Amino acid sequence: MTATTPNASMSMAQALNAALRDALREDERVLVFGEDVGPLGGVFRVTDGLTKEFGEERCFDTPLAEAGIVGLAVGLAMGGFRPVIEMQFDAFAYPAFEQIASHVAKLRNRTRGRLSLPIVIRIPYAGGIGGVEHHCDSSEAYYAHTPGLKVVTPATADDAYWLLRDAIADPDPVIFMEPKRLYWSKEETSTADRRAAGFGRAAVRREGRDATLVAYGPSVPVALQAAEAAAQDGLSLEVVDLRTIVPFDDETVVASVRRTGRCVVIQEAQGFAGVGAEIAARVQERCFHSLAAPVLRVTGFDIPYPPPILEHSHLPDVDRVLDAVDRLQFDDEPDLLHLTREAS
Amino acid sequence: MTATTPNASMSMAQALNAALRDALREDERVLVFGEDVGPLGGVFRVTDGLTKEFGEERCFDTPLAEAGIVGLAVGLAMGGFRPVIEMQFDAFAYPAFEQIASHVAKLRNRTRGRLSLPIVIRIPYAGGIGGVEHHCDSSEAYYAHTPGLKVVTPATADDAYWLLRDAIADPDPVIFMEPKRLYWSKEETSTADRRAAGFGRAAVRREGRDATLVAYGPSVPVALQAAEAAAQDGLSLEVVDLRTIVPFDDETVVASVRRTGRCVVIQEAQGFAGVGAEIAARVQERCFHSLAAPVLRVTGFDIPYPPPILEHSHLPDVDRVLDAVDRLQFDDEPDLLHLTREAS
Amino acid sequence: MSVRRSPRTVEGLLPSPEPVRFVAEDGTAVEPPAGYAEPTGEHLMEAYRRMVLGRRFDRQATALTKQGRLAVYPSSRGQEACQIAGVLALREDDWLFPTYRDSVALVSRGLDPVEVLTLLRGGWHCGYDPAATRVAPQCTPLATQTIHAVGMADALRRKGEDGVVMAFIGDGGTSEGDFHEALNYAAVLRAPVVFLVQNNKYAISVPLAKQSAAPALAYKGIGYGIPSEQVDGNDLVAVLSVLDAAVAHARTGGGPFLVEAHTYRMDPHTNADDPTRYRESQEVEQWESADPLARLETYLRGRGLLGAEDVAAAHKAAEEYAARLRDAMNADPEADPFELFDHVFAEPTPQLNEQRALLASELTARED
Amino acid sequence: MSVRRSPRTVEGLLPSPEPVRFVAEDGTAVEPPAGYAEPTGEHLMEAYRRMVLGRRFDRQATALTKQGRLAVYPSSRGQEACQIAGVLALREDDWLFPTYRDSVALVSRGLDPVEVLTLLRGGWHCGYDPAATRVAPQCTPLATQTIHAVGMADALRRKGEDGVVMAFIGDGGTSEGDFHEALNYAAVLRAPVVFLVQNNKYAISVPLAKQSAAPALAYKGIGYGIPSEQVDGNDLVAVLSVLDAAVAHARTGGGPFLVEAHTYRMDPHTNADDPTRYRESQEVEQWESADPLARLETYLRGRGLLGAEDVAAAHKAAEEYAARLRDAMNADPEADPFELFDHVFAEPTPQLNEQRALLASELTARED
Ligand SMILES: Cc1ncc(C[n+]2csc(CCOP(=O)(O)OP(=O)(O)O)c2C)c(N)n1
Ligand SMILES: Cc1ncc(C[n+]2csc(CCOP(=O)(O)OP(=O)(O)O)c2C)c(N)n1
Ligand SMILES: [Mg+2]
Ligand SMILES: [Mg+2]
Repeated sequence: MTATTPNASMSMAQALNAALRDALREDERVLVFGEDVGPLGGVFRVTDGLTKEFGEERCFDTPLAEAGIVGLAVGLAMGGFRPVIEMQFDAFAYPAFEQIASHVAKLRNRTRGRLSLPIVIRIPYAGGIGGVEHHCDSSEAYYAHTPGLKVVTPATADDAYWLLRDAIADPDPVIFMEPKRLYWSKEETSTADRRAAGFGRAAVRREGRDATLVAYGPSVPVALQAAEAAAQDGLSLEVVDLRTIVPFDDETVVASVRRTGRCVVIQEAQGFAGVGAEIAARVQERCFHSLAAPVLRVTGFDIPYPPPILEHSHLPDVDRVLDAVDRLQFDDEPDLLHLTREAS
Repeated sequence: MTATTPNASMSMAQALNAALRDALREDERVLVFGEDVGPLGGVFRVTDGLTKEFGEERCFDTPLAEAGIVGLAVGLAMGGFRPVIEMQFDAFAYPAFEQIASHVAKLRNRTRGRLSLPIVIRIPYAGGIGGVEHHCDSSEAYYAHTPGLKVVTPATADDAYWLLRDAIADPDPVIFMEPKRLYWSKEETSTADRRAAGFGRAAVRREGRDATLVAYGPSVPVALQAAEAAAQDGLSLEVVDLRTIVPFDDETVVASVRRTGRCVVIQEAQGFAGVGAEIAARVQERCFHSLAAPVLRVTGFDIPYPPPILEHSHLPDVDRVLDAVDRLQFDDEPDLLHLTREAS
Repeated sequence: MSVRRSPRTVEGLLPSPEPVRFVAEDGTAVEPPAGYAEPTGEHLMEAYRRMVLGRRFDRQATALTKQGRLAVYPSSRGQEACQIAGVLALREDDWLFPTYRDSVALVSRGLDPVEVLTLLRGGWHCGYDPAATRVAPQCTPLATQTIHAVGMADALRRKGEDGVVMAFIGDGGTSEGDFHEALNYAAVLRAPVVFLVQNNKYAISVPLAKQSAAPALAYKGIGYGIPSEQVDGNDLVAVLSVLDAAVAHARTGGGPFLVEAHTYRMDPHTNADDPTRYRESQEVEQWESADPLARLETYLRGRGLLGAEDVAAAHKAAEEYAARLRDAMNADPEADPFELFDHVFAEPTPQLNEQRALLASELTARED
Repeated sequence: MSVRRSPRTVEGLLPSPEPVRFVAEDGTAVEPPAGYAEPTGEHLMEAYRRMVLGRRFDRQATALTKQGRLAVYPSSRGQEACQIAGVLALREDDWLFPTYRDSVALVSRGLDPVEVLTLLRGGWHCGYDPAATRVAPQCTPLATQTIHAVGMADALRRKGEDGVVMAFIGDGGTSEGDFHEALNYAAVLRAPVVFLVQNNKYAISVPLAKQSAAPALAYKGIGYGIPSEQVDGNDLVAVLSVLDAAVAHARTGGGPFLVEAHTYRMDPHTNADDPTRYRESQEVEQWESADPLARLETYLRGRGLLGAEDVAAAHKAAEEYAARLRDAMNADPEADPFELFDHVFAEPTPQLNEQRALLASELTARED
C-alpha cells in the first residue's frame, strides 16, 4: 500500500486504504472497525495493514452483527471518537437500518446540536463483479432519502481518497458508498495536494454541448464511455459526476443542463424512486424552459439484482445510454435522426 | 366494530378491522400477528376483537421483535399460511428491514417462483397526530424502491377495506401503509359491493381541467381541500389518488396530465428521492410535450420529523399546495397572475 | 461480589436461583444471599427522599396529561426502587442510557424536570443536555440504546476514565435483536457497562409469559459470558446492593454485568393505554402490597433510621417540587419553526437553506 | 433424553459441561454422558457412505472453482459429521434451513448437485425446488434463516403434521440479532425446531474468541428457556446421537432444542479467501488429526462393522458421483435474460413489462 507516496498510480481500494491510514495517523480519535477489517484487511483489502500499523485498539474486528457495529459507533462517537466503520456488503447493512435511520441520522437534531455523530459508514455497493445474491445491491437511495445523512460515492481513486478524508473530517454522519467494481481501477492519485473538487461539489468529467449525462459512482465510467462513443457520432455530451448525492450540487447540474438543453440521468440501481428520479425531478423543475426534451433516465430494472450470468442484461451499459441519448429529440423527424447523424 | 354491516359509515380503522375480520372468516390460512394486536386490539384498535372472535391461534401477540415478526411470517408463508402482520409504527419496522428487503421482497424470484410469500405487512405511517419522535416517519419510499414489494396506501375508508382485502388475496408481499391521521375519519363504506377501483389502479377523486394534483395516502385530503379552495379562485384542479404506489398507474396519471398540461405532486414525506420524485420524473418523461410548466413537488422538508409543536410547519398543507399551483405559469406575466385570476 | 463471580465458569455467571432480597414485602429484614452488602443508612435515607420525590413527580406528570399539558406520559409508578437505585449506584461522571419509561430516574439524577418532559410535551425531542448531564436522550426505539451504552463504555475505557455506563431496558425490550448484540459486544469488549432490566411484567399489553420462556431474564447473561443477577425490584435495599456490586464489578475491570429487577408497572403503559383490555385489576391490587416506597419506609422506620419529621420533610420537599413543576408547565413551550433546519447538519445544505426560505415565505404570507 | 431435560428448571436447560463424545480422536469408544443412545450400526454405516460421498463432492466443488466452473465455493471440509448427522436425523417430510456453507448436507439429502451449485456457479439464486425437497434456499444473510425455520415449524404444528425443522447456523451467525429473536420466538411458540450451531471457530477471519466470551455457545439456550447441548462436532456418532435426541424432543412436543457442535473449518472461508492472513497452518494441521471421516472409519472398523470392501464401494460410488458432477458442470448454465422479469411478482407489473420490452429491443439491436 502506498499511503506514503503522495502521487502515484493507485487503485480505488488503495486510495481508500491510504485515506484511512492518513486519517488514523493524523487524528487519534479515528477508529476503524467492522467485520474482518483487522488482520484480514477486509474482504476487499481496503483496511489492509491498518491493524498492523495502528494496533488492535485503532483498527479491530467486531463480532458479527451490523446493528452492533453501527450502535457501537454511535456510543463511541458520543464519547468523543470518530468511528469509520465498514459494512461488508450493501445488503449486509440492512440489519443496521434502524440504528442508521433512527439514531445515526437523527442524534444531532434530537439533541439540538448538543451531540453530534462524526461517523463514516463505508459500504461497498452495486454490482458488476459477478457477485451472488445479496452482494450487489444498490442501496444509496435508502440513505439519500433519510434526512440527516450525507451520502457520498466516488468514481475515481483520487476522489476516493479526498472524499473519504473529507467524510472523516465531517462533523456529521456520512454514508460512504464504494462502487465495488471500481475498486481495482487504477489512476494517478494525489494524496498530498487536493485535486478533487470539494465536498458537496459535483465534477464535470467531460465537457460537451449537446446534452448532459448525470451519473455517480459505478455509472460514471459508463457515462464517459458513452460520451466517447457519441463523440464519434458527432454528438458532444457533457458528463457530470455527482460525487456527493447529499448534499446535492444543483448549481453544477443546472448550469450544465441549461446550457445543453438535454439531460440523461444514469443510475445502476433499480429505477423506481431512486436517486435518478430525484435528479430528473430537480432538473426539470429548475431547467424546464431550457429543456428541448424530457429528462430521461437510464437505470437498472425494477428487479432483484440478477444472478451473475445475467447481470450484464440488467446493468446500464453504453448502448442503453446511447439509446436514451437517441431519444432526446435532436431532430424534428426522429425517424430520420440516424441518417442525419450519420451524414454529419 | 361493524364488519357485519355491509354499508355503513366507518372510520378507516373500522374498515381495516372489517377487512381483517372478513379475511379471517373466509380463509383459514389467514393469520394476524404482531405486537399488542391480541387482547389489546392494537394501539390503533385495528385488530380489535379479532382474538376474541378467532382465538389466539389466528390472531396473536408476538414477542417484541420486528425482524422476528417478519421472519416468522416468511416461514409461515413458506408453510402455506397467509400472514397479515402489524408493525406498530413506521420507524419500528426498521429493525425488520433486512428481512423485508432481502427475503420478503426476493423469495419468489430467488426460487424461480417455486415459493411465494403472500404476506401483508401493515404499517401505520406518517404524521399529523402529534406523535413524538420515531412515531411519524413517512417510510413508503424505502419499500417502493425495493423490487418485489407492492406498496399500497389508502386514503378513504372504502379503499382501506378493499385494498386490504386485495392485498391479503394477493399472491405476493404487500406493504400496506396506513396513514395514521386518517384512521378516525369516517365515511360511507361498502364491505359488500366493491366500489373502489381495482388493485393497481389510481382513482380520480375530483375532475378538473387546469392542472393535476397527484397525491396518495395522507396527502389526498390535502389535495382535495386545495382543489376546493382553488375552485373558488376559478381554477379547476383534478385530483388523482394513487392508491397503489407499486404497481404504479401510469395510465391514469398520464391521461390526466396530458389533458391538464400541468402537474403538482404532493407527498408528506421528506422530498429528496421520495415517491414524489419518481412521480415527477415519470410525468415529465411521458407528458413532456403536454406540459406548460415543470412538474412541481410539494413535500415535507428534508429534516427528521419535527416535534409535535412544530409539525404543522413541516407538513404540506393547502397553502403550500396552492403556492405551488400558483407557480404553474398560468400566465405569461406571472406577477399579474393574481390580478388575472381575481378578475376571472 | 468478586468472590461469587468468577467469570468464564458456569457458576460464576448464573444468577441466584431466587431474586435477591433484603426486605420482605411487610418491611421486615430477610437474610440476603452471601456476598451482598447492605447499603449504608445514609445511602438508604437519601434513596428514601428521592423515592418520595420521584413518586410525587410521577403523579404530577400523570396529572399534567389530564390537564392537556403533557401529550403522553409513561409512568414509573411501582418501578421507583429500580430507577432510583440505578441512579444512586452511579457517580456523577458515569453515564446513564435510559428509556422513555425512566423519567423518575432522570429527575432523581437532578435533571430539570421541565427539560426531562420536553419530549413528552412535544416541545423538542430531547430537552436536556446529554453531554452536560451524562444522560443519553431517553430512547424510544427499543433496545437500541443498549448498544450505544456499550460504545460509550468502551469510549470511557479508551480515554482512561474509570466511569461506568448503566443502560436501562424493559422486559419487552430484551426480545429485540439489539439487546443480544449489545450483550455480546459488551462481553467481547469487556466494556464497563451494567444492564438493568426492569422486568415490569408487561410490554404494553403483552405479559411476560408471551415474551419469554426463560426461567428468568437474568439467565440470558451466561450465553454471553456475562455474570448476572436477579433481584426483587421493589426492594430498594436489594436493588441498590446488587447494583452497587455490579457497578463496582464493571468499574474495576470486571467487564459487563446484567441485572434483572422483578417489578411491576402499576399504571397503564401510558395515559393513552387501556389496561382493562389485558389485565385484571386484582393483579394490580396484589402488587400494591409490594409497593417499593411503603416497603422502604417501613423498613427504615423499623431500623430507627427514619422519623416522622423525616417523612414530613421529604413530602414537603416533594410537594414544593411538584408545585414548581406545575407552574413551569403552565406556560406553553416555545418553538421556533426555523430551528427545524438548524440541527439536521452542523452546516445546512443548500437544499435545506432553500426549504428554510420556502417556510419563511409561507410564514410571511400567513402574517399578511 | 427426556429424563435429563425438564425444561423450565435450570439444570434441564444447561448443556453438558463438556461436549458429548462417543468416539475419541483415535477412533476408540469413550463413555458418553448418560441419556444418549448410540445410533444403530446400520445408521452409522449409512452415515459413513454419505461422509465419503460428501467429502468427495466437496473436493470436486473446490476443484471446479479452480477450473473456473464455479464462481465461489465455501467448503464444508471438516464439518461433514455435523452436516450429515443433521440430515440423517431428519425424516423426508422434515424441513432443513441451511446456509451457503451447507452444500454437503444438501447433496447428502439427495438433492441434485448441479441444482445445489446453481447459486455458486451464478446461474440463478436457488437452483433446487425448496417445496419439493423441503430444503429452504441456502441462506446468505446470516441468521435470517433461523427465524424462517421457526415460522415453518409453527406452520407444521398448525397443520397437525409432526414434522420437525432443523436450522443450521455458524458460530459467527449466532452474534446476529436475528438468531436471538429466532430462539426466543421458538421458545415462546414451543416450535418443533432444532438449531444446530456449527461452531467451526471462524467467521471468515474472525476467531471465536473475538466472537463470543461465553463458556460455550450452547449456554445461550437457557436464556430463552431452550434445552441445549454441546457435542464434539467431529464425532459423527455423538452428533447423530445428540441430534436424534433433539429431533425426538421437538417432534414429541417438547419445543425447540439448541445444539452446538464444536468443529473446524479446514479450508479457507471460500476459495477466494486467504487464511494465511489470520491463522497459523499448525492450527489447521492439529485439526487434521480430529478428522471426522477418518475417525468414523477407524471406529466402524474397530467395531467390525466396516470392511475393506465397504470402504472401496463407498469410494467407488463417490468417484462416480464426482465424475458425473464434473461432466454436468462442464456445460455452461443456461440463462434466459427475460426470466429476470418472470418471478418478481406472480404477474408482472406494467412497469416490468415496459422494461422487458426495453431489454427486448436492446437484444434485437445487438443481434443486428
Ligand atoms: C423497536 C420498537 N418497536 C416497538 C416499539 C413500540 N413500543 C413502545 S413501548 C413498547 C413496549 C415496551 O415494553 P418494555 O420493554 O417491557 O418496557 P416498558 O414499557 O414496560 O417499560 C412498545 C412495543 C418501540 N418503541 N420500538
Ligand atoms: C448479515 C450478514 N453480514 C455479513 C455477511 C458476510 N459474511 C458471509 S459469511 C460470513 C462469516 C460467517 O461466519 P459463520 O457464521 O461462523 O459461518 P461459517 O462461514 O464459518 O460457516 C460473513 C461475515 C453476511 N453474509 N450476512
Ligand atoms: Mg415492561
Ligand atoms: Mg464459522
